[in-house]
Amino acid sequence: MNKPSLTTRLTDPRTLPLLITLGLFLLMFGYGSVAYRGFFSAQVFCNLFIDNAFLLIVAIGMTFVVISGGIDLSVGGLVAVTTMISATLVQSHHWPIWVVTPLVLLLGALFGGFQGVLIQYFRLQPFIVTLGGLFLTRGLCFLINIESITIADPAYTAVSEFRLHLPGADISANVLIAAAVFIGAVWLAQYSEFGRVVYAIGGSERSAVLMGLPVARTKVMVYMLSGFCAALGGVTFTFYMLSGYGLHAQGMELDAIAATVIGGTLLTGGVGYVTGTLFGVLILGVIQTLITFDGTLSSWWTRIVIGALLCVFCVLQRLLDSHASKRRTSRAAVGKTVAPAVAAGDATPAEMVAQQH
Amino acid sequence: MNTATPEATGWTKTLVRHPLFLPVLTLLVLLLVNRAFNAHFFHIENKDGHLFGSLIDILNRASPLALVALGMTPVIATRGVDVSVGAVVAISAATAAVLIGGQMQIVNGVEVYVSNVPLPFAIAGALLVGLLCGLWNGALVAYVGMQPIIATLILMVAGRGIAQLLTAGQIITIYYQPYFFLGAGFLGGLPFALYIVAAVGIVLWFFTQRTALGLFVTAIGINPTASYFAGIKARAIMLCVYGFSGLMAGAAGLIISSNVKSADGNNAGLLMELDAILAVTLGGTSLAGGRFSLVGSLIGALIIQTLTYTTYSIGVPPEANLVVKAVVVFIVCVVQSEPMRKLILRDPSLQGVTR
Amino acid sequence: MNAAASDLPHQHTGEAILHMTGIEKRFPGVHALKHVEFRLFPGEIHTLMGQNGAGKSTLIKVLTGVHPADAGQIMFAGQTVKLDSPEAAEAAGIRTVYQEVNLCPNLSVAENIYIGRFPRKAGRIDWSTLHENARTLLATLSLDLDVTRALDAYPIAIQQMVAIARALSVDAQVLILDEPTSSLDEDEVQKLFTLLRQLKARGMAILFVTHFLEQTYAVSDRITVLRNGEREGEYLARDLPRLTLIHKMVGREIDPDQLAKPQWADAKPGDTFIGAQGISRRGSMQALDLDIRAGEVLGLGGLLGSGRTETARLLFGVDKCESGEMKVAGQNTRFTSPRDAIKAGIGYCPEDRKSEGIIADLSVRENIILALQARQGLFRYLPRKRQDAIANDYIQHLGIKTPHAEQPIGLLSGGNQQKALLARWLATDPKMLILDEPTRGIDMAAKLEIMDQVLALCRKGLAILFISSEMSEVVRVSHRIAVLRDRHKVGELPAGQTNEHAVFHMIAGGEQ
Amino acid sequence: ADKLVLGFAQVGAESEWRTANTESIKSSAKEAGVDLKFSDAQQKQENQIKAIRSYIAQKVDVIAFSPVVESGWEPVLREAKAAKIPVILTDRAIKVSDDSLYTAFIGSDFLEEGRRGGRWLEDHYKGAQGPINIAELQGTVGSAPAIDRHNGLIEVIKSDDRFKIIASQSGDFTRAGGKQVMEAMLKSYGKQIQVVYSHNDDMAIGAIQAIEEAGLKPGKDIVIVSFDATKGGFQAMMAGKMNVSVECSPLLGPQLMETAKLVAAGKSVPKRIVTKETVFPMETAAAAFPSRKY
Ligand SMILES: Nc1ncnc2c1ncn2[C@@H]1O[C@H](COP(=O)(O)OP(=O)(O)OP(=O)(O)O)[C@@H](O)[C@H]1O
Ligand SMILES: Nc1ncnc2c1ncn2[C@@H]1O[C@H](COP(=O)(O)OP(=O)(O)OP(=O)(O)O)[C@@H](O)[C@H]1O
Ligand SMILES: [Mg+2]
Ligand SMILES: [Mg+2]
Repeated sequence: MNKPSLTTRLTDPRTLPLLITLGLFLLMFGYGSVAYRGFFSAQVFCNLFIDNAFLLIVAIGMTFVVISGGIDLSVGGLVAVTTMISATLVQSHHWPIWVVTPLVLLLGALFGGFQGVLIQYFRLQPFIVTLGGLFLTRGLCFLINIESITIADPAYTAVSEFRLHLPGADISANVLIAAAVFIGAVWLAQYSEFGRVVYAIGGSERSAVLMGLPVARTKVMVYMLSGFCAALGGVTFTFYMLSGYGLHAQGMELDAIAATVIGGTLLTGGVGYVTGTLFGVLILGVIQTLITFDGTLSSWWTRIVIGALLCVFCVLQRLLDSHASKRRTSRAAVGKTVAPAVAAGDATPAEMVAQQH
Repeated sequence: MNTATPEATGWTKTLVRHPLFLPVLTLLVLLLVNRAFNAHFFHIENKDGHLFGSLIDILNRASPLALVALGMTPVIATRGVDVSVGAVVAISAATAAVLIGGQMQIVNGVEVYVSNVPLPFAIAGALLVGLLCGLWNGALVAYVGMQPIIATLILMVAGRGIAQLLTAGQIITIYYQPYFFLGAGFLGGLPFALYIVAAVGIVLWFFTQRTALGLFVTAIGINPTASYFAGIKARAIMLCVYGFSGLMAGAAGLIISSNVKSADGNNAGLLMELDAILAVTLGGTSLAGGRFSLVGSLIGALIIQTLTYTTYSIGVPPEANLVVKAVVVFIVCVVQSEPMRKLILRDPSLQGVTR
Repeated sequence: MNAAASDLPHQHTGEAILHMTGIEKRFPGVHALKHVEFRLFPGEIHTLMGQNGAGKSTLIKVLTGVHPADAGQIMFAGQTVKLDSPEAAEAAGIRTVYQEVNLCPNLSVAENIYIGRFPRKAGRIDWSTLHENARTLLATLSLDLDVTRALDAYPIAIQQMVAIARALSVDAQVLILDEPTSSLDEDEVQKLFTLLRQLKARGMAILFVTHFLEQTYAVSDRITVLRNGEREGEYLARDLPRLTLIHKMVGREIDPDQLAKPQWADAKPGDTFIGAQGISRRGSMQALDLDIRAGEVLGLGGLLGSGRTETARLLFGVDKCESGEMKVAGQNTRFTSPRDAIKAGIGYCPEDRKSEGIIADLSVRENIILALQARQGLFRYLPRKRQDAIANDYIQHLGIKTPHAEQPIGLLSGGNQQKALLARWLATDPKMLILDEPTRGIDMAAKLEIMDQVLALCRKGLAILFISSEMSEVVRVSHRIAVLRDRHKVGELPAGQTNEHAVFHMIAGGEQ
Repeated sequence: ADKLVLGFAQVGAESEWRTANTESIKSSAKEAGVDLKFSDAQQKQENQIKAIRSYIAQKVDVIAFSPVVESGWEPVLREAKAAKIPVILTDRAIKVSDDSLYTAFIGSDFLEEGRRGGRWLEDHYKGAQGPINIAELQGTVGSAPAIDRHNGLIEVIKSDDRFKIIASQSGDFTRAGGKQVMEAMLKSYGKQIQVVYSHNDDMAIGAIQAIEEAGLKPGKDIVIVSFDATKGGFQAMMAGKMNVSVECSPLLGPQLMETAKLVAAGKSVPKRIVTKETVFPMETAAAAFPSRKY
């Protein structure tokens, strides 16, 4: 049986972008360490996680949506409305944290599911539906309260100020939550039926239907997952800011999409890794950190650099892709015939497989 | 069951099936809602040769969006999308402001407003920058082969940075009087911006009806490979289509900056891309490419502007503006959706309702 | 047309596992299934036959819940069922390989086979078992693939085999194969048939669709013929002579021998239209000499993957030649895009009609005038009257079956789409046509019509490059045949010496 | 010794006032020989928090920032305190439970500014008949200047029942926002509006455009009270379209550098440092204009 070598694995157009992202991250971090005093420290590295935990969580939800071939523009609004609802319930109604948190998570998932239903059953474009979702969630924030609400609840403050002391650095509760989400997402993508069906839908939705896969359910669930992640992102954002505000997380949907794409996920769907998204988020974080460490660059350079990075990555993906399709046409991969079919005897193929295990 | 050809069915059904039926209906409903709240809504008065009134106001305000939506329509028809238009609006506004100049000069104690470069150059410069942005997008899509949403996302992300780079992060105020004519001037009683929209509309109409552009764009949108095999210059057309979208965003940037008399890299044209895509979709053009409707996009832009106007004028708190917009988007999209249309058209008891 | 159940031939005494009655299905402008009855018994191979557009695929899709039926009843295993999605059909024990290869190109081979029922360990997908199972299963089809590679790394034929493997991966009560053999070579077909016979012996009910008479008679126990969406009848294969079967399918008399007769007695080729000298492209074609004259059909012979389509793409400028020279009508030429080729008077009907040929949502009219308009350019827009005239002319001339010229072409059946594509090129008044598999997935009568058209065009002085996997068709229409193997030309059979045996001999030539 | 390192997290570049503020800080840092680490949060609080956290990691000597909103600063300021880095607020205050989280606050007294605006109105309408209808264009919702300028006005006019605020909406401190809100207000209230009380000049300029487009004369038909006294505001006043602009100086760079140096040297500074400001009615505008720096 032919097994692919490590090098073919690594240069596979589906994994190569991931490696490049990783390499780029190391390069940027390395550059910062050399160029700026105090950059090379465990705390700066951990700050990347502390400051971007919520983005990571949101981007992970986005990754699933994008792999399924869709897009979710509502996440930023959903984060904001989550902070708003949490803050209102905690401050004005004095609900305890352990009631508020599950409630907002449920609401987020339900809202995602609602969008999923519109997309799946009414055959609407994800772009338009989630754009409506963005308007709706942002609008709802301002209906709840147009001002920012500070949370003074001791439980929230405690979580917010919780620090796990690692040697040389501290991490916040948000980082722990994000880590759990990350591990769960990797498991979901690689080891669960649901995850593989998401990839199948992204590869070819029509085929997935004809293969008898639960496409409708999975698609709705993907948007539910994204809604859930956005709400969880909102919860962590609430811990981060200790306030609820309708203008929180503005444009976060763009950051999440950018992180996903830089992480090697194709917006056409079907290809992508959760790990890639992690590094996408870290790259965005490291750019910001570099710019603050430099202290003389104007903030608009952040945008220009991210745009340039997106550009480089996408051109790269294109190049890899056309290279791969060239290789495809050269048909190096056509298998060779082995033992004749009769060798199977009377057993059906399915049984043969069953007998072996 | 209705499998009969359109000729065999009643005129109501033909009407209901017309792709522009819903957009027009939505617009009418919105206008009537306004009329219900404001008796003077349809009233147009003539003040020193200028027409004033709510309708004129809506038309005027909708014109930048209408331009961008017109530019976006062919892009969407080729199965693309241009999410960079908002950023291009900002870039073009910044260019115009920088070219015209943000400084007022005091000569002998009297303020005079001068332009750094002659006005036509400033306008051409801003349009050119818009066009270049569009061509950049088009080149990425047509020649590099990127997905449209990503190719234009690049400029969307970087564009506002570029606009701020141009203005060095400042909000540049424009003092040069003649420039204001573009966005706030009147010609023959009507706002000048309307003439720009009309001119663009006519040019586009000519290109889609009197040349094969409409056919080619639709063909590319439905099946790019097959179109290429049939000998259509698919890449060149895509390049032009994106270039045109950029140009229109540039024009909108001019109108907007002239209207607010300043260029703000951060806020000019904010969320414009979303509104434009929405306008095109509300007008009945599918984001999946193929058949498109220019008139539909214009109506879509009017719907969005009327909606904004409505929420302000009927006293919906501005906070609720976004919610109302979202609800209208959901309703229109759901009603327009294939399953819903089928349901409505198939069930005879519902036909009265939709008429 | 509704034969009473008692009219049906009986062989099996048991209950039908599947019994569809009174099935109705309409698409916009098309009545695809008219009160169709169909039954399937355990332990039989039942072939569904009919011309293009007869409704075979539609019947299958109604059965598996892809399209909801407008009316009718489905009995499965003795009970009335309502299968409203492929998912439900799979769950009920119906495995289907649809006409188009329907797998996910981005997933690995193993995943494509097992997705939906992955082996698990401790609640998670057990990847090593999965890969092991996939390899074992593929071995029964004599395939040794790297099952962890993405499916799109493999050619269409292999993908088709993987699709079949997926259907076999679980013991089902009913197995449906809609034209599984159209992209397989003889060897692979035989392997498939061996397997089908084994499955039949174990009591599985198999529904099979093909256009190949040989294959039908090789495996079928029973044949149901559809015509124009109606059930023409159900027959035991051994009781149904071939000629009768063809008559039933087309509703008129066709002599199958007609297919085999070479038609080239009266050919009078003119000057060389295209002359290629050593054209090649890395990874696609080795240096190739080819010349095609006006008024002749040059056939390309070769096996699957021998490079016929690549040759066509080089000649049409889809792929750029990396070396070699090409003369068109005596002039040195270099095509860098299909446009260049079209300007030189060449037309190309691609192998993959759906993705490279038709523009599905455009009308038949627009599809027909498209190439002409593209050549004329943006500004010389054909007036609508002229468009209508051209479209209606060809619809009539080529006998394209469509309700009207404004019907979206995607709603036509395969054969009619092919004819419309032919019309697209004829409208440009070409000097040469490249036809890659114009007869693939097309029924007998339509095949004959297309081939007749080819011959007629040739008589009018067109140069034609004809590609088909059916060697008999190539032999029938071609004046000369260039034979390819492994992406290079191994020889050429001159006029008068073309026959199937000679082609195969030449292909095999270098082997020993 | 080493140069003093100051990390400054700016709000953004949302108005002319803000750019003048940025300019002042940058140039006075250069003059004072301070190594300035400047970052611009693009009006996003999370960006400011990130920047502050990064300054802590960089171990700068002093952190200063101009908060986007009042709330939500506690965790990161606690980190700064733990790292023993003094924090100076500029321009806007914050709400914290623990005052020791920052060392000093340099900035205008917005409440006082609001009162000044109110007092000017009382002065202007001395002896006039009521009711006097005010339309208020608020700044970014939840920001300190918006809240205080509103409260300052209320404080002054609540004892005078001729004044009535008939409409109040946020224009987000931007020109476009001011214009849009003003248009809406003119639609719903029309000529009832006698006074526009705009929380900054940019919004006021937007409002002036809206008023002109509605066919009314700003400065005459509608009295315009505004804040900041930027160049744009002065031009409007000189053109007779704006009646008064209450100064709010963005030029706090020198004061900031001075304070930062004191703080870094461990000297004590007053907790509240108010910038020196005045009121510019339109009559004095032309005379004062040439000496304006922003
Ligand atoms: N989704 C669809 N929408 C509209 N019409 C359709 C659709 N699918 C099939 N048809 C029409 O229904 C008829 C039957 O098509 P079907 O695909 O079942 O034929 P078939 O017998 O499988 O032919 P072939 O041998 O070419 O595969 C044709 O006229 C076809 O144009
Ligand atoms: N894995 C693949 N993915 C995409 N296209 C492929 C793949 N494998 C082969 N093809 C394409 O399929 C076509 C058929 O290949 P080729 O031209 O070599 O064979 P052929 O002699 O025309 O045989 P046939 O047409 O019968 O397959 C070619 O255009 C080739 O590029
Ligand atoms: Mg079929
Ligand atoms: Mg081929």
